[in-house]
Amino acid sequence: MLEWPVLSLLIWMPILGGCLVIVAGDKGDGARRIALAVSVLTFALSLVLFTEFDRTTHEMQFVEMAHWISTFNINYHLGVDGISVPLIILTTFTTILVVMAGWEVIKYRVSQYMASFLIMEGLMIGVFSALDSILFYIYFEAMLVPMFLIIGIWGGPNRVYATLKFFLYTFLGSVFMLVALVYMYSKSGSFGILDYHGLRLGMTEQVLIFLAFLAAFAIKVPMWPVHTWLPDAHVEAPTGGSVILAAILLKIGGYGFLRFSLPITPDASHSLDWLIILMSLVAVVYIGFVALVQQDMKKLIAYSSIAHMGFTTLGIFVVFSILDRTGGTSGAVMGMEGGIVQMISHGFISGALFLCVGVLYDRVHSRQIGDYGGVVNTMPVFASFFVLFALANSGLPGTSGFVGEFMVILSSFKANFWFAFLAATTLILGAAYSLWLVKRVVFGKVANENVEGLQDINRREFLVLGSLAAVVLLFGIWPAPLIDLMAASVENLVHHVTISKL
Amino acid sequence: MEGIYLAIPLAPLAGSIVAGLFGRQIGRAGAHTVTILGVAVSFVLSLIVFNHIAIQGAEPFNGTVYTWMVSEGITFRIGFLIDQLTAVMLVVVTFVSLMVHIYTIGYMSDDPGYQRFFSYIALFTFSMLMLVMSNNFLQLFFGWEAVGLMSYLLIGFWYTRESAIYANLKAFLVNRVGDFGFILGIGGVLAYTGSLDYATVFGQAEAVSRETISIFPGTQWSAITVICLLLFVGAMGKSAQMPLHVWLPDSMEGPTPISALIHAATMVTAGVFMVARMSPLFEFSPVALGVVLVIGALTAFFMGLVGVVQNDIKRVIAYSTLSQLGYMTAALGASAYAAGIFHLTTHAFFKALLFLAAGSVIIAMHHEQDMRKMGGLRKYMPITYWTSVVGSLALSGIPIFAGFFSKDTIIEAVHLSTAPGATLAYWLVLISVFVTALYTFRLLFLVFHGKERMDEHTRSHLHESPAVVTVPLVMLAIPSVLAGFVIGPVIFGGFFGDSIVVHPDHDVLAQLGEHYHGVWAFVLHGIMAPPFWLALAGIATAWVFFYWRPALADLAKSRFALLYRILDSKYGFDEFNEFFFAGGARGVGRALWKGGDVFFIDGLLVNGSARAVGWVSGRIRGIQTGYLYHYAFAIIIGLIVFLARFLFSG
Amino acid sequence: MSQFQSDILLVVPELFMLGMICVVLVVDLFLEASRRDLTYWLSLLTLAGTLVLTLALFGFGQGNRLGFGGQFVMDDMAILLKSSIYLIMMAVFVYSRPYLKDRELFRGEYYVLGLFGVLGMMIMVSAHNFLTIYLGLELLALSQYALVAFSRDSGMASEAAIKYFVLGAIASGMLLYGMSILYGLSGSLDLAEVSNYLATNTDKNLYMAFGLSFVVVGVAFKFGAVPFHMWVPDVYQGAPSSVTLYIGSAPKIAAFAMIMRLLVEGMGSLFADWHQMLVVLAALSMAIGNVIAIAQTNIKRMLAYSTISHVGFILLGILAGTPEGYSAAMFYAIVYAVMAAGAFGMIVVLSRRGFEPENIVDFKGLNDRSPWFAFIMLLLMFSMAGVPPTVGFYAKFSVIQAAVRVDMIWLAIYAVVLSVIGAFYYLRVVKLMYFDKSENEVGMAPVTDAGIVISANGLLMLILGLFPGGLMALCANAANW
Amino acid sequence: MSFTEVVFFIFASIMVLSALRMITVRNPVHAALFLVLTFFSGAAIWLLAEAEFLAIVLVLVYVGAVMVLFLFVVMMLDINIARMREGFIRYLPVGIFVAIVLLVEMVLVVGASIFEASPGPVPTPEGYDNTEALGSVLYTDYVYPFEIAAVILLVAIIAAIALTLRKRPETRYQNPAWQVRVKREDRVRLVKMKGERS
Amino acid sequence: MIPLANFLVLGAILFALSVAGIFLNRKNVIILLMSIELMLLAVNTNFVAFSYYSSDMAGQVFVFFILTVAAAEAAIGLAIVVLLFRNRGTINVQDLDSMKG
Repeated sequence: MLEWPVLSLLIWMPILGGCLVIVAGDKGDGARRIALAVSVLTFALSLVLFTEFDRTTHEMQFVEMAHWISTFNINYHLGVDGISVPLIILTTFTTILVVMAGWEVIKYRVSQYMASFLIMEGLMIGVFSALDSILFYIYFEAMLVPMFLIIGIWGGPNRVYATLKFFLYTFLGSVFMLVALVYMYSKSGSFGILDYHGLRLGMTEQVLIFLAFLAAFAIKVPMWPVHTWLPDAHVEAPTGGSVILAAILLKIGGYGFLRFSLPITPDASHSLDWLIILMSLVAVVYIGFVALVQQDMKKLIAYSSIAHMGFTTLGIFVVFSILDRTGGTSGAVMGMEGGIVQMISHGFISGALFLCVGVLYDRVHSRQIGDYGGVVNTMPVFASFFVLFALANSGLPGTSGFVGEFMVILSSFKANFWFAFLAATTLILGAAYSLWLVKRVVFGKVANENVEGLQDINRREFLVLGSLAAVVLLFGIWPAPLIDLMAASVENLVHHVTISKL
Repeated sequence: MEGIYLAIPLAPLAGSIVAGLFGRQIGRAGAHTVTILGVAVSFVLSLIVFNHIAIQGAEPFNGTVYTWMVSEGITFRIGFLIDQLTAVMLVVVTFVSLMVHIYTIGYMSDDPGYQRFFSYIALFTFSMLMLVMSNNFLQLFFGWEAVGLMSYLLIGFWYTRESAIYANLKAFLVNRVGDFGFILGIGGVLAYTGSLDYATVFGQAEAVSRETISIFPGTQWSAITVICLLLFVGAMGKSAQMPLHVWLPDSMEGPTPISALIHAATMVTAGVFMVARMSPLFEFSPVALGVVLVIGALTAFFMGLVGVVQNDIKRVIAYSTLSQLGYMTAALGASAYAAGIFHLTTHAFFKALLFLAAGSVIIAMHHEQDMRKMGGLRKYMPITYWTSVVGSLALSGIPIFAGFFSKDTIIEAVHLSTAPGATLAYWLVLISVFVTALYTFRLLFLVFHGKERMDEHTRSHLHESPAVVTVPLVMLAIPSVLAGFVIGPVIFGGFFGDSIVVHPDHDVLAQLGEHYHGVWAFVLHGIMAPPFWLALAGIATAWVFFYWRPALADLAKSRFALLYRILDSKYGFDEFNEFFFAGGARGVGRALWKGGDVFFIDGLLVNGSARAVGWVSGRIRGIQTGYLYHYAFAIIIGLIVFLARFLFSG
Repeated sequence: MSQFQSDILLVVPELFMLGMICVVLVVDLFLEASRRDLTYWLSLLTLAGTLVLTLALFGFGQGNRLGFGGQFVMDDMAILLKSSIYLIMMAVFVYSRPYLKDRELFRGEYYVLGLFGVLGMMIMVSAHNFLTIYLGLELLALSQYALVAFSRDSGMASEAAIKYFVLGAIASGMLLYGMSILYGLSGSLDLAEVSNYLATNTDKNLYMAFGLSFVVVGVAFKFGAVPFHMWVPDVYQGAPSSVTLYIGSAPKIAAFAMIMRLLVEGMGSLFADWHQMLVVLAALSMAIGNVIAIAQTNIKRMLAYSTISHVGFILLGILAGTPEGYSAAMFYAIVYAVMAAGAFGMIVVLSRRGFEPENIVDFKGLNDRSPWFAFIMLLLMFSMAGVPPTVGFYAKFSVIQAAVRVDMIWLAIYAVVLSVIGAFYYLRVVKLMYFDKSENEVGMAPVTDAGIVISANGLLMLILGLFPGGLMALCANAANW
Repeated sequence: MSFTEVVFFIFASIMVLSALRMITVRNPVHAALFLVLTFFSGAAIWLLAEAEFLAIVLVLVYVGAVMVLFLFVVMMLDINIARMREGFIRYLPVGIFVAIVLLVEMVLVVGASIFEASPGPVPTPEGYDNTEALGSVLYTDYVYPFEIAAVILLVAIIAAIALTLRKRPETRYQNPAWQVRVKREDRVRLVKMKGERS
Repeated sequence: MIPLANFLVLGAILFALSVAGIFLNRKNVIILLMSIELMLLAVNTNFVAFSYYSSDMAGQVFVFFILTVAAAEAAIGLAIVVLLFRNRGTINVQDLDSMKG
């Protein structure tokens, strides 16, 4: 264990780096270079978490604690466990890609763009490492600000509607959570998340708190039916924004369920798990169908994100059905791990797909599927990546997309045949919309002179997509490191939720 | 031996990676050299393994390569199970693959995607090997999907052809429907046994057979039946059983070597292999076996019929493949796993042969595939012709040819089977013999005999294919003739050992084996049995209709117009799927999107509430009239309300 | 030291202020227009001096010191609120100078009346007697009436002034009527004695509550709570922006002090009664303020409605009726005053001769023209919306916390939902600044000193957002009932 | 009914009626005069309550100063009286209704017996002087408010001047700043001229 | 002697009248100002009465200050009226609606 405050560094280095980038200004490459340097440094530092992490315990590690607002007993309390470490590394990794992806494309106010992403990065790491609920909430909300600007400033034609919708939707959900946190503070006198885990609550209280958390996290995930902000936000956001949104922001919802809903309100989660599972399964099936008919590539990927995140929530909440059905928790850990793996993997894959769309968009300035066709003829290398990521998106074994889905389906079979049945429809639907997209965009004859004039990806783009491809394949072929990282924490969580708080 | 086992799949993989990533650097010759080398190494090693396991009778190998992941104490491994079944498959796969590799040099010589193609087929070989060598369900599924992926990529190899990229999408999706069932089956396996390793799972099969599962409230179904049926759905997808067969004919859009390798010899048999591999499970579920049997028999018959009316040379063979897969499946359903695998093997040889021969014809015809524009090719392409004859005879089940032994065993086994639906199945597979012979020889007569119907330009360029094409034909023709003679040890000699488990109650092959007195006796018995005569009848019919009196064919076509239409439209599966599933899915998607998302959630709830707030805002700002007395009035009313509160509460 | 001397000692800041006002008044009389900056500097000096005196003479944590027979009180709350008022008023003066100069309003009277207003606020904050409360209130109010009408050639300003005046006078009348009833029953004007009376004569509480109702109307008016808010939008819009800046910021702190003194210190025993009234006021204020603000196009008017909604939040803290709630409300009031000073200040400092960003659309493309000030405005807007990590969040957080603590969860939920609705119009400002392109490319940047101060003001939103503990602790200590 | 009560009711009636007229008459001058009458009656009632000084002050300050100021402004501004009452009748019912509701609510409370329970007026001792009593507390106990009141008056002066003082070109006014800073050179011009030769 | 309630009821009536006056008067701002003066008179009457009945000087002192403030208020109010008239040419309350909504 290291002596210096790794987590604080991880949070504040990019934020301060972002300020530095602003100072560097828009002239020349200064802003870009600093941003890249900062993001690479942060990523390197985050690897420390991976290497130094003690996989045998579920206790929080790299803990930092300082008094912050004594009036309310709010502390600057940081720490990570096996659930948050992968998400933090995902964050730092993705940020590098986003910085690189925006290198040439962003011409308007580059410094602000880069700074927004770096600040986002710091805040997101903060979300994943906060152990004080108010600290968490602050990071959680503060993220909205840079994202709001990213979509609004560098977004597409309908960006204002999209970004306002994004902001207000999320804001609306999160305020309920705030009330719940405050309520628990009034019960426990603490804002510590770990203190809440042990806080005894009555059933009505739990249900209300659970619903409050649900409002916050379901919107973030997003779960059906509060998902409609996502397609709009994705479509309008610049490529980097979409990537961050899909790769990390959505994960915060899942993370919230794991960190808050389940351990704080286990009994309410137990009695209301049908709701989550219903919403998840509807997301998988309903959204799968909706994704099928999208004409806009980003919208299609956005809808597929919703469907995939349905797996995450299903995996996380299937534990109680297993408990009810079999009387034990065997299989629950797998579901939850599957949910987390799905989050990580979806981060890579959807990020990669958005980057792919970005590559096309930068050249043709259209996201409509109908404006493409036969891209493989002019961009063979790009086409290979695109096909790979589309296949990963449809959960092909050997890619990371498979692992989470596989684990969740296996686990949900234990809970209920129909859960597994409906979840498994994604095999068909996911393949249908992913590959139909590929068929229409990548394959076929060269559709028009725009496609005719396409240049294949340059070295920078190759590096970005290539590194993602490597990761996607690596975790598909060998997910063990990822799962080992989280196993102890997830097992503890499953154990925790089976103990009633009543 | 472990090193050899590992080398078998990795050799083609290495070839594939080199050819795929560095294709431009190593050039065409480099690409085919490296991949063929890889597959050849693999083939040689497979022979060694076959010798080691099957002939010398070494203990099956069951070992781990690496741990994929550990979750909740359940270890998911990548590992190999090398037993007799695997050994057979290894040889079949690597042999056919090697032949196809060699053949491809000639077939694809003008194609710009040469290196890519070699990379793909080598990668396919790797995937298929991983599938057959797997010792657990996870890796099985990996291979399963990987071969599906390669099939997808190869069908769509000519990606600018609209029909090709339609076909590959269709193939992948239909396969996914199968995988849907398959993964659920795997889920069931894990749920009931707590493991995905074959050894553990099969060990608990009996225990699982006593469990029940409640899928619909109030019903209790045998868990193992459910699992087996789900797994079989996967097999139906991959092995193209009705109604999931629709992708296979379309997959002929891919280059012909692919049709031979993937869509005849290897990948499509994965389902058969898988069911055989799962025999310890299926044996506990008579219901599942019955379903398998009937589905197989139905496929064998109905798909064969369609083959009779096809005019595209590759499609005829494709429907033939469907029909033969039906046979194999029926064998599985009859618990004659060994017979199924046996037919799988012989079929791999002669069907690959037929496809490659067809490919040879197609090359000669300048990529014309319509048989109505062929005829009389015999004299231009003798090697192709004669190898085709061998293939056709084998396919029709004429004694001493490989197909005869395997098919006859299946028919007999089905005859003996006591599984539900066995009688129906028997009649279906029996009549299918006639159908098989009919379409096979129809093809032969139309292509190689009769009038030369091609245009002058084509005719002038007709010539026999080069050696890289003909050598594989000959190489494949040899086992097509001879492979049947191993029937004794393979079917009745306990060749498969413990790799296939058959419940004594329905061990039809053992019953057959009681009457087995050597190969020639079997042949003799075959000549006197109905299948042989049916086959002859089929050949004769083909001769009459398509050689002797071609006009009769047209007459029959008009006389049985309805039947012809049904067959010509392949029972309408495609139209139905296109309309109901594809169109239905799009319709549902559009309805949910426009109605659910855009109208209801976004329009009504989200924007609706925003609009409502805006509307309310616009309305109540009217309170602020700007008039001082109204402002004062508000104050007064406020005061009055406050006061009234006290009066009423006091 | 005699009683009188010690009494005098307590009001030294007030006396200093008054003396300095006279100095400013007289000096200004003899200044030429071109050298009027001296008045400005003297005014700042006055405020700074008062601040120093206040802090130097009175330290936190020394308890309540009453003077003049209980008419004056110096306690932690007084010190804290007064200091905030001085600081905010200094910022107000700094922001206003260029604006006033451009509009030929740069006259000594602005500063003199402004300082009189500050004196009024000081008196209100320290008042401990109905009489002193009333007089402080009137001193502030009269200064404000005059300031609103200060732009003598503006019809809007005089209309706003007359509305403000008439309604203010009515509210004062009601306040007085209430006080008369309270006085009649309790026989005293002193808050401590009234409180005492209430505690011992609970049978009279109903009648006291009758007087209380009038008092609540009076204070609610000063605060601008619905339905006594009608003056707010019109006055904010009509008054010259520099005056809006004045009215919209520090006086809220004084109004808060007044409400605390009257309701909590004086009539704490009637909690059940004013609690109910404040619930109604708070609920209506949050709803009406937030909802109508959405429809506004004039930014001053929009901010006026936003003020109303913020008042609802402050009331939410007060009506919790716990020290926590009071300290939360105090924190909110101070933070709000700072935010409002920044927001209105931004309108003022970005004005030029002949141009005033009066409509929201005038902020279009500010990020292109002046990214730094767009950022400052962004901080202010997000702070008003209550988005972390700006301090506005902690303000909302603490009042909600207080409400939840007393089991008013539904009101808390109601409040947060309305704050989401409210976030919309703040975001719209950000949207215009950042997402839209401006029609004219003229740069928008304030002069140096105002620019520096407003930057500090905006950054304070962030700094207090990162380290809110100190101010919160001060408020918690000050709210010691 | 004692004499004082009779007097009270007489003045109270005058007061209420004149107040009523004040809010209903058409002419603002008349309204102002009715208000004056109200104030007078009020002063009389205050006398009954032994607030002699305040009664006098009311008359002096209000009638003598404030109302004169009102009248001055009313007359200064040229107001079209004919239009002044338009719409009055239309709002009358609402106005009456509101006023009556308010009145009922207030009277129900203030008319309650609880207010009678107060000790009641104590007879004043010999030589008691209301003015003196008021004066003595004003400059001692209430010196702080008293000073504030002074400041308020100062504010009123400044405000009134600041708002209404206009520099008309034709008006002659003094500029104190200029007056103070005037130098000898500004006023005195030394002219050198040849001496008269005598 | 006169019951205290009489004074208070008188005050209440005056108060209600002033309120009615404010509401009914829609033409002349000056009459609004007069109504306010009437309201203050009502308040003052209350204070005087209370002061008298409780023999407490504070009430009268309060009245004294109210009178002072009212005078100051009247001065400022009338100044504003004058200003208004100068700027708008009217003191008609119904015309003062340039800001609304």
